[in-house]
Amino acid sequence: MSKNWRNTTAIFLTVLLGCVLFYAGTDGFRAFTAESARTYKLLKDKPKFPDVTLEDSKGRVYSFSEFEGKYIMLTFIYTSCSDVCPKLEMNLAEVYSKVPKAWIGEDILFLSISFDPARDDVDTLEKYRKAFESDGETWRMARIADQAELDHLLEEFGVIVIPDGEGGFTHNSAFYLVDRKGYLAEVMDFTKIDEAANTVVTTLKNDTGE
Amino acid sequence: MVTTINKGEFKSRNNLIATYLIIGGLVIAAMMVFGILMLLAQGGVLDLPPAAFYQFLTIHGTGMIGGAALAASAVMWYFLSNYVELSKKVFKLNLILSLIGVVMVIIGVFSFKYASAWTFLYPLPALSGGAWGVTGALLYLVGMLILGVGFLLLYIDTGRAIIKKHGSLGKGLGWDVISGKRAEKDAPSPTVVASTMVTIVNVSALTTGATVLIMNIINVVNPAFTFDPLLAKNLTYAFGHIFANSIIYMGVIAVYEILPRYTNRPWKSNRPFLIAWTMSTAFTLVIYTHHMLMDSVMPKWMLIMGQVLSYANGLPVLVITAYGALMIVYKSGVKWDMASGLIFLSMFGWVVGVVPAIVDATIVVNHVMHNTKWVPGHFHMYMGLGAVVMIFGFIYYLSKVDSSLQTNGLDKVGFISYTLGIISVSVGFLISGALSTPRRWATHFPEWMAPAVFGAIGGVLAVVGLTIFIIHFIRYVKVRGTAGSDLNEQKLA
Amino acid sequence: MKQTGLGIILYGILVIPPVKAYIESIMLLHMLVQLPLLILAGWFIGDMLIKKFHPFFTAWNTDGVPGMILVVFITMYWMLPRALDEAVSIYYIELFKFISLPFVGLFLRDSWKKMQTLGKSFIFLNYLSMFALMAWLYIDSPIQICNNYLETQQKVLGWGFLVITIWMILYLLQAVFTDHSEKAE
Amino acid sequence: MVQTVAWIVSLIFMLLITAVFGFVAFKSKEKRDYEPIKKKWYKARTFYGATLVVVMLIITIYTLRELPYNQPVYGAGNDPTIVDVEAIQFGWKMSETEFKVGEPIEFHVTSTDVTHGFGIYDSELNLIAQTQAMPDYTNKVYITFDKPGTYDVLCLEYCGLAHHLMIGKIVITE
Repeated sequence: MSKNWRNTTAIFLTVLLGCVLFYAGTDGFRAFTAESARTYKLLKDKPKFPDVTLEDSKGRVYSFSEFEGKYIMLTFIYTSCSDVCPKLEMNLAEVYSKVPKAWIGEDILFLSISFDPARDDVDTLEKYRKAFESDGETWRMARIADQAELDHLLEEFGVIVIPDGEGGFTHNSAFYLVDRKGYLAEVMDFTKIDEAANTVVTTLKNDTGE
Repeated sequence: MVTTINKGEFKSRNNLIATYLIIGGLVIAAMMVFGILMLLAQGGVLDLPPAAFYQFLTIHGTGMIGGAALAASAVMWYFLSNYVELSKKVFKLNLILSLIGVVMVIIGVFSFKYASAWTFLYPLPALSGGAWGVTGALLYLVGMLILGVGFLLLYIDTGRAIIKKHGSLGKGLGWDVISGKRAEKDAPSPTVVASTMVTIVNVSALTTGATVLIMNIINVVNPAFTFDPLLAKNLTYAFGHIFANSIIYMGVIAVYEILPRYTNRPWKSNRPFLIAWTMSTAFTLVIYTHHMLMDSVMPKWMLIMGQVLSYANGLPVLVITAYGALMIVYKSGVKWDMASGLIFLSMFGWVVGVVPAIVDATIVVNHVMHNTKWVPGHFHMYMGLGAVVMIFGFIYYLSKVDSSLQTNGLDKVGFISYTLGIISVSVGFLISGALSTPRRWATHFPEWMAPAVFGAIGGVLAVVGLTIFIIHFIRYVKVRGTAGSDLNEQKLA
Repeated sequence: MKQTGLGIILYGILVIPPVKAYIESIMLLHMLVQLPLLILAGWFIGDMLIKKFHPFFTAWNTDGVPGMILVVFITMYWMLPRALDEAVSIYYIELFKFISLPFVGLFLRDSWKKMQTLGKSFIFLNYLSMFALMAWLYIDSPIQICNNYLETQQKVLGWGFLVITIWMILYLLQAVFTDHSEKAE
Repeated sequence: MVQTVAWIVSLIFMLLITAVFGFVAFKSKEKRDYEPIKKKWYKARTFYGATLVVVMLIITIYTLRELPYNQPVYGAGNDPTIVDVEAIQFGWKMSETEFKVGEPIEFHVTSTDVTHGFGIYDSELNLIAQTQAMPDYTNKVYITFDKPGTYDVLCLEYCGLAHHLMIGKIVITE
């Protein structure tokens, strides 16, 4: 052993170093993909929703700050998307149906934001709204016409959108819950409907004090 | 062949072998107790909460396979080291890693309520319905991985040693003799052939197992990563089937080595023998699909191959090994004692266990017997009456050649008690299977209870027998080396 | 010494911005060409370094195990989907990539010849199952694992891993089934 | 019934093997030269091996004629009832549970979480058909009930702590 103490020490050190590398590289074994790292970081930072101008399916134009005082359940979509978005919206509809009616419109609004303003004009959004049977009031579909504002929002909320060159986009998806003051409160896995609905209901329950 | 091994080295080798066997034997005995408790619960005699039952189920399967594999690898190592140069360091390392793995598995199961059965079918480890958490699953899966690493190192070493001595694994299986390039008299010994087979199948199994274990670990840590469940099932059964099967292929080395010494008739590798072992190698690798006969989404040809090759896999043992053992014993004037008796019994156990296995591998039968207790019926027969008996036969052999310890009437009682016990357990299972009793159920409907109780009583008999065997072995360990010469084994015949 | 020069040239080519940008734009090239080439560059450069610092390597990496542990950890890190993503979007991770991987090559070169057959076979089988798992993960995953790459690229990478795995299996088969008796004598 | 046949066949072969081993053990006391025994029994082995292969082949061909995987040929106007079965921890969701005697039925079985086993038991608790219930895959069971009564669906693949409570019901009427 004494003859080879350096080698033994080196083994010990390299194992330690390896573990440190993995610990640091995965936020303490929590995040193995950039997506989970993003969620983790978002929840730590809790960014404020920038004051963007929305144009919804009814052609109304207003700024995000109008929603102040209500929780907002958010998704990011584009209507010509054929894979993730329909699923995302279908799941959102299910969450919507699981939230008690009394809160809807009063304490919480649902909002699907399109990041493809060029194609998703008012008419297209209206069609999309009908497809998912949203009422256009308590669950709105809207676009952000100003590209700079849109980019800023996507950046703040860590949404990465890559055009695939054939008119589609690849993007990461999740449910976002923004609190009454406009700060991000939760990021939820959109495939786990029950879990997401639970989180929303619990948050509201704690907040409204019921 | 043993001339180069000096006395001291011989002794320390036997020390290690004895440690392996004691741990293996005790684990097997402890697992039998869990087995009895489960049968009692199913028989309605014992009020066991389902959570405890499924934890017992998990530990019983894992422990039996682990303990028996450990002990059987000691049998293989003991005899193989007479032919090729094995690394004792690796052998020791395997023991240490196995113990670490076992401890993790035990903590995972009993402290963290992990109960996925030893098959840990994806995605069950991650989706327990709230029964266990990430910690338990990780302890179990990582424990299994560490166990696997130990065994993998052991088989890499046997493979290395065989290649060094014989040139290649193909030559270890005697392919050059089969093709006629080498004379039959220069063929590798049965021990080397069997060890080569085990090396090939287990390195494949353990590599596959590592893949599927890590896959499960990833899924447990981050459920967003999902995998194809059918592929996962294929890999899991490929690993489980091969590894469990390899136990008997390691154990049979004891038969090849011990029977000839008792009967004074040589057991040499000839061409049919070598062909049979090459067949076993190939079939063992591919017939796991008979575990998936009830997955009709599998390609149909794979399922049909599952039946056909499972039938064919019976041939090597039925035509070569068992037949050879019978020929060697027939009119040989063999002196029956515990060792030779157990070895002969083990061949019987293996062959008799093959019958219900082949029956169940028939697709139309499997359609109404898959996952009934028929399945444990067949493998309790050939593991309990075959593989485990080979191990204990070896234990009695070792204590005979390495000490002056005598067997007595009690050992005979043990022999009879164990044999009757395991037969009762297996027959109990088979009858349950014929009655459509599902396997792995914490409770039974009243009409299914009687055979379970019968099996439990058989289990008690078997544990009594096994305890007698273990006591004998522990007595041997205490007086080891008293036969005067450690090299006694060469003179036995 | 010639090898060292080759290694430096290779490294130099890999860090040229357009080359780098092009390779990193395609997931398959990024993971299965750039990363291995960086390791290869380190291996070549190691030619001189190992000789020059011979006493250091002998003392601290006597049996090759410490070096191999580093190699395993660093390569495993670079197999994390996240690492690949962040190498594109975060500059210091990118920097870490260009530093750590040549070191992998360097240590691999020093350790491989020192290790025994047992260790080497074990490492080989480890990578075999790891690559198989990667193939499975990338081909099968219904979700997009990396944010910077499209799902189709992910699949292509998976197939790339599968090809490597199959190639490793074939190599292993020929290694154990061809005759080694001459060598042994 | 298949189970009875399987049990009896197994029993016969197992007893046969026991007899052979018993006979050899009984004869082991005698001591004869090995060479003549070898010669004689090697020859017998060739015959025995060949017989075994032939028997296995016949059984294989016989038992592979009709596989449960094959969709039966339905007569005109006799379309099968398709039943969607979804296994969840710990219960069965079936789109229909009441059928008629003689009605051809296809169970399309899948799972939403882990692997389960879909086993149909008749009123005497005999297993009459099964398949695996896998997430992401749909396995099919083709069956036509010929006796009225209440049938049970039991889970046949270990799926968690309430595995043994996962019991569904099917009612067959005349």
